[in-house]
Amino acid sequence: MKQQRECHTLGMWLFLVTELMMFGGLFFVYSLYRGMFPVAFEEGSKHLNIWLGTINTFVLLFSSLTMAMAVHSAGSKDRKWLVRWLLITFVLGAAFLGIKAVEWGVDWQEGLIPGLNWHYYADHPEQAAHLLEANSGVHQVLMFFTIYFCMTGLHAIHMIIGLGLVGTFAVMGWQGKFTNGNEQPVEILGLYWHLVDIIWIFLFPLLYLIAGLMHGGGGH
Amino acid sequence: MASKKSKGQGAQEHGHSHEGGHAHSHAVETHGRDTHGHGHDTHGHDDDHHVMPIKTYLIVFSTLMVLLVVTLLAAIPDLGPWNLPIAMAIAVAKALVVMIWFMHLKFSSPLTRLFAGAAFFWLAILFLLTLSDYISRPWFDVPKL
Amino acid sequence: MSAITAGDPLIPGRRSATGEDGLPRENYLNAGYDLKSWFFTLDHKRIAILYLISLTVMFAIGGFGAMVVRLNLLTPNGLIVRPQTYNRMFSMHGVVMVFFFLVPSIPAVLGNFLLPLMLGTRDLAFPKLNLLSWYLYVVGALIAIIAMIFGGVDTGWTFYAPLSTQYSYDNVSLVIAGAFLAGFSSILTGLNFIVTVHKMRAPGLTWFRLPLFIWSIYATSLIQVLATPVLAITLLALVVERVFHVGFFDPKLGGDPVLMQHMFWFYSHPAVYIMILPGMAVISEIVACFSRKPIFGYKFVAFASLGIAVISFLVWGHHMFTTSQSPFAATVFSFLSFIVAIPSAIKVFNWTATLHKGSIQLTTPMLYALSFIGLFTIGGLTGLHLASMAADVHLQDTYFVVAHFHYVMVGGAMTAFLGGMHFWWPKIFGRMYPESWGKASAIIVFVGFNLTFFPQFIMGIEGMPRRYATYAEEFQLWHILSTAGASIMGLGFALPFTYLLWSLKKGPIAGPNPFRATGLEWQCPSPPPTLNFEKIPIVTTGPYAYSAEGDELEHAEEQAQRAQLELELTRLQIAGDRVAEGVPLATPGPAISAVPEEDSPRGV
Amino acid sequence: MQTFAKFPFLPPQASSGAAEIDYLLIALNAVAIFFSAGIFVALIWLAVYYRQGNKVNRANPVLHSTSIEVIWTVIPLLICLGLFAWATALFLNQRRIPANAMEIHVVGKQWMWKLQQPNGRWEMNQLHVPVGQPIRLAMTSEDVIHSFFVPAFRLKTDVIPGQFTYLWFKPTRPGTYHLFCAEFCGTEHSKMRGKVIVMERTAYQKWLNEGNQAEAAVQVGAGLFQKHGCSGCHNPGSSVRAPMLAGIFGRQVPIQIPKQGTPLSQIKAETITADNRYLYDSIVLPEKEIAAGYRAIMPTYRNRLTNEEVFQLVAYLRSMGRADAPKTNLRQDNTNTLGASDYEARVGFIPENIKGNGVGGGGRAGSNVAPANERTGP
Ligand code: HEA
Ligand code: HEA
Ligand code: HEC
Ligand code: CUA
Ligand SMILES: [Cu+2]
Repeated sequence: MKQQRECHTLGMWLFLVTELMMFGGLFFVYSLYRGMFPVAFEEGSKHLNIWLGTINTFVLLFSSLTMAMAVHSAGSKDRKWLVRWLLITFVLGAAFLGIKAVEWGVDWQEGLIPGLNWHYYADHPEQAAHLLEANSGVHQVLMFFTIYFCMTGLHAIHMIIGLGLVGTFAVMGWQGKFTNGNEQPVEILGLYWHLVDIIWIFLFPLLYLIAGLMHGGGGH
Repeated sequence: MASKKSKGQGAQEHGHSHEGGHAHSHAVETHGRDTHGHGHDTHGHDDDHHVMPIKTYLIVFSTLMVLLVVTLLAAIPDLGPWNLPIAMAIAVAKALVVMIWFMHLKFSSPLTRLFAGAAFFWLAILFLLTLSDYISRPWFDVPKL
Repeated sequence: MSAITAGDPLIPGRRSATGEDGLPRENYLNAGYDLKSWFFTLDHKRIAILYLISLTVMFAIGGFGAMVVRLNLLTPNGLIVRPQTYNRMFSMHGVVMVFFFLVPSIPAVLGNFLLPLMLGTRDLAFPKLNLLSWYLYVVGALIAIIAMIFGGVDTGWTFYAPLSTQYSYDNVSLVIAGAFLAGFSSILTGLNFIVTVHKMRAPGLTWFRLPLFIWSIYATSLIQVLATPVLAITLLALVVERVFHVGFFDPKLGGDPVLMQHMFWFYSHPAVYIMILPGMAVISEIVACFSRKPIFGYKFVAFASLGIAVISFLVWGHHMFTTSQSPFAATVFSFLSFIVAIPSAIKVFNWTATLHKGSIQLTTPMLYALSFIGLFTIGGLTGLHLASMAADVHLQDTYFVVAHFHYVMVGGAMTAFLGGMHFWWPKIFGRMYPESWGKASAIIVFVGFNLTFFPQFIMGIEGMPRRYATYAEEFQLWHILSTAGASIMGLGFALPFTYLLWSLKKGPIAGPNPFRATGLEWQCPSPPPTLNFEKIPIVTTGPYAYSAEGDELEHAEEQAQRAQLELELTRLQIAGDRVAEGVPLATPGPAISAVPEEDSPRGV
Repeated sequence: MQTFAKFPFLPPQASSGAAEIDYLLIALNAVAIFFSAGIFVALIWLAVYYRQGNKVNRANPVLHSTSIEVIWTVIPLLICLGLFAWATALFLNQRRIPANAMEIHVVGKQWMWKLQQPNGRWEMNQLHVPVGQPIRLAMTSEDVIHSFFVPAFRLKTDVIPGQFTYLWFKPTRPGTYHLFCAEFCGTEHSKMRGKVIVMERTAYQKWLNEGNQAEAAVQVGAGLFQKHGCSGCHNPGSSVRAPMLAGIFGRQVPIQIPKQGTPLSQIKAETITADNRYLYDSIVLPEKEIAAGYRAIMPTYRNRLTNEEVFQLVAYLRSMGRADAPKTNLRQDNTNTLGASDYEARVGFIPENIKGNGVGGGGRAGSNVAPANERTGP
């Protein structure tokens, strides 16, 4: 029913609005403290792996394309391709999370995880000395990493939910539930997926590229 | 209400005769969907959602890829205070591309766009008013100890 | 809405046959009795009832906290509890009353029940989401209750860091989790309402034919959707900081605790309008009905709601005048706080003007409505004291603030909730509440309320800080008065609780429209059938087709008729005949007409 | 500045700003009473006069009127603007701190106020001030947010950890007034009360110097610094490696918190503000926080000094280097950079980029750490 379709689309957009406001709060915290502690943020950013970040950006953008294609296939009642595109999206999403997990694993080993495992600067006093030199306390790098993990963590939670949905939709799509004229759920899932993508689009330069491509890079 | 964007599948007008001055009363509400109310068979072109050819998607994706490369390139030179605005401008461009084409904002009702815009507007409120505090704190600095 | 006939007039109440109990044979209440039919219902009306019950429980818990607080303050050194317990009590009181009672109250109960009825539709846009939001609410409430039983929380409802994140030993994280869930419940309700108002209006129901109730609820929903996510993220950040001992607000990391206040009030100031706007929604309907007049300046009132909703986002810094917020930002926020008073003033004046040349019936809902207007005015105007920076420096965090917000929240929103519950009680349950008890309780609440909270203005100005378990002796007199008032008010609240329950079984049958009101919701039987309307109505006129003059004539006629009847009755009695039952009054014609649903264009 | 205009329920006026605030409060009350009374009277009168059944003229009711709406929009708006302008002017005016204000330090701590007079005399939950003397309070908190509230001065400012807030007033009337903590700060928030005692100048001077205070605390402290051997380690020429203490107060200092069983060299450093509490603890509990890079060789003075003496020492430490130590932005001050030896002392080796800088940065190790936070403003 048309009215219902419109309701669902509008409802989903409203939901996305709430998501944006929620992430927006974090983005604000980020902006504020980056403005206050530029040196520390640059320093923190140097510990992120730009190349993994770039690959992940690519993966996620690509998954947006495949998701859009899935929506397209649902619209043209192409069951096979719908399922294929959804599966590809799923794989890409999983790849993103996998890469993210690798990054976090490295952070863990290096002791860059605030609250749980934070000893990088204790292990590397020369780094700490550099920070002191630059008038930036180690604790302000800690702040950067706290923000980093909150943002990427919340984003990852959204990815995980999205993955679950994409998987479910692939199965349901296989059963033909979206190619009988009822393609709207796929569209709505698409909206969600794209939003998660958009958030990453902002996270990437904000977190990884603070120190620039040349200074940051392969780990630290 | 049938004004702006309605794709004009004339059939939709039935019933609207009751609504007299309606069109003038609220601009917010002029979303022009086509209004085939009857069920499933019309979905191929319902809601304008699937008129986009695959080629468009590919073009959109290529644009995103180009922008990604630009993002990286822009991060190479040290542009001082300009690195951040440039990076953000590119990110906004990417986000807009995704929203307009992948998320079909281009074909959505003005109402949907309004809400999408509202989110950014309200975020701007959060940012601007809170920053107005932090930015202006030094203006009033009392001598430190 | 006056009847313009197009097709068969739908005469509700007569359609569905009446059962032995006098209520419609088929209504949403008797649609099923097993638990499943309640706990898995998708009917907006049943969900409203679920909310009503859970909210009442929460109100009683919050009220218990208030009672402990008031009793303890009878003596300067604390009468009954230790300071720590006192702190937990007022924190529990604030958290429960705000997050679990007043924010959901009117939208979740009356809004849920009435929105589809007023829009002439069968349900909300997302019935399942609606049920989900109730479950979120209940789970949140349970978590909060458990947390409060096992240890409580001692941060105040504002959860300021770093007290809440590093120094409190209580169950802060759990309570925050509860508030977080309640927040999501609130978001879902708002989202649902917005979509419903946009897409599900009956044919012909244009924006300016909407009752002001809808306008106000719509404005509320906008705030819920736009502000609550920021609360969610703030609460998450607090929990992260508390659990992992690193976070955004920790001064040891260079963080700024004041940032937490910014983020908290970005939600919580708009939230105070989440609480008052639905109250205003209710008042508009009641005042119109019992003055038998359309609301004066409909459009101004409607846009005032939206104006309040938008401006409410721009004033949060007025809670932070005494922090390290910069004087520049404080000036901006102060200015905007004065501006946000204007739409409220417009509303107050328009309601008052509506009474002019009305035909006023001082029924229970009307008494509540009038006390709302008066008390909200006092509360709002004392808000101006607080919006003035220089004065707020003295008044901030004193009992003046406590009095201010109870005047707007209890004298305003809570009173409106009670008024609304009485007004729509016959619609919801099909039976009348006892009118004289109702009036008595309205008056008791009014008197008790003023006695409780007016002394608090005075102590506040004298400098009595809030959240004090013990205090300097000179304030004792005011505290005693306040506690005395609170017990009267407690009685005033317990009364409706009792007689409304009583009326569920014993109240006289109300009929579809006991108050001869004109809203669409009065066109269906009381209680309404599960699907609300047999035929989706077509709306052709505005919401308040009242006429005080005509009503007076009718009223005079009725009086005459009644006199005539009485005369006849006496005559009959004299004749020794059996006396018949009183003759029911004629119900006025319906305002709607029906067309087959298939043809009805929807979603404007 | 006494005035006769006093709202009955206002607390005593005891500061130069109080009267002005009272005028504002009275005006606000007048507006509130005027409109509330107006609305109440209107409601009651209308409800009675137009009650159902009362035979009065109800013909041609006005249902909307833009001109009326404009009137009752504009009048409140003007009132609001007027009140706003007044209150804001007053507020901003009162934020301007006179140059001759005498500074008193306030530390809020769960659940007590610690206040220190300019001469170093400490008080708990009591503040003595001379009448007529502008006073500037520099306030910070050791734990949670508190709020310094003196109703008789009509003043209140939050006391926030990690930053300083300021409050100034000029007491105008001798007497004893309430001091409240107005921001909820935990269990004993309501016990975090004190007194502000406004005294005549002579009485204040007498009070200030009474008891052991014959000599100002700073002088005494300086003597103690010599007498108890502090200077032996902490003076520049000393052979013991101990931090230089000039200008330490209020700075960010890197410290290590010893953990049992862990060598000091493996404990990460963190930075805290060298506030009164820190200085106090450094003397009484030196093993609690170790200045990063140093050995924990400083003896404790717990039982060797009285509390009073420790405060006097702290007063002296606070006064040390006041004149020569840079007070403002340390970051632009290159002379204050760490010297190579300081680095070596701190972290065990000399970093590449400063090799050859010579020995010793002259300044106290760590003195270049940014004050408070590295706030550059967004
Ligand atoms: C329902 C809730 C509600 C509502 C509607 C309001 C309404 C207003 N509030 Fe209130 N407020 C709270 C709930 C509410 N508040 C709570 C809970 C707190 C404390 C939170 C805490 O710290 O725990 C608080 C605290 C609070 C403060 C901070 C105090 C402090 O901590 O220092 C301020 C400061 O500006 C303020 C201002 C206002 C203003 C200007 C309005 C305005 O919107 C009022 C507008 C209404 C009118 C003005 C009356 C009608 C007008 C007329 C009859 C016409 C005449 C008008 C004029 C002449 C202008 N409020
Ligand atoms: C909706 C909001 C709401 C409501 C309705 C109330 C209602 C009341 N409040 Fe509350 N109050 C707040 C919101 C509210 N309050 C908030 C937000 C705070 C700030 C908290 C903080 O500082 O963090 C506060 C703080 C607060 C304080 C200040 C505490 C302090 O600072 O130290 C006081 C003191 O008097 C007080 C008193 C009261 C009283 C006497 C009532 C009375 O109106 C209550 C009357 C109700 C009852 C007595 C229960 C009714 C009984 C029944 C319905 C019977 C049925 C039940 C059974 C049979 C089980 N409140
Ligand atoms: C045996 C030598 C010695 C003596 C005597 C001594 N100190 Fe220290 N002091 C140290 C050393 C070494 C440190 C650094 C390690 C530490 O923090 O414990 C230190 C640290 C301090 C600090 C902290 C400085 C910082 O940078 O954080 C203060 C303050 C201080 N001393 C004051 C005093 C005072 C006051 C006295 C006299 C009452 C005194 N000291 C006596 C050796 C000494
Ligand atoms: Cu300190 Cu309250
Ligand atoms: Cu507010």
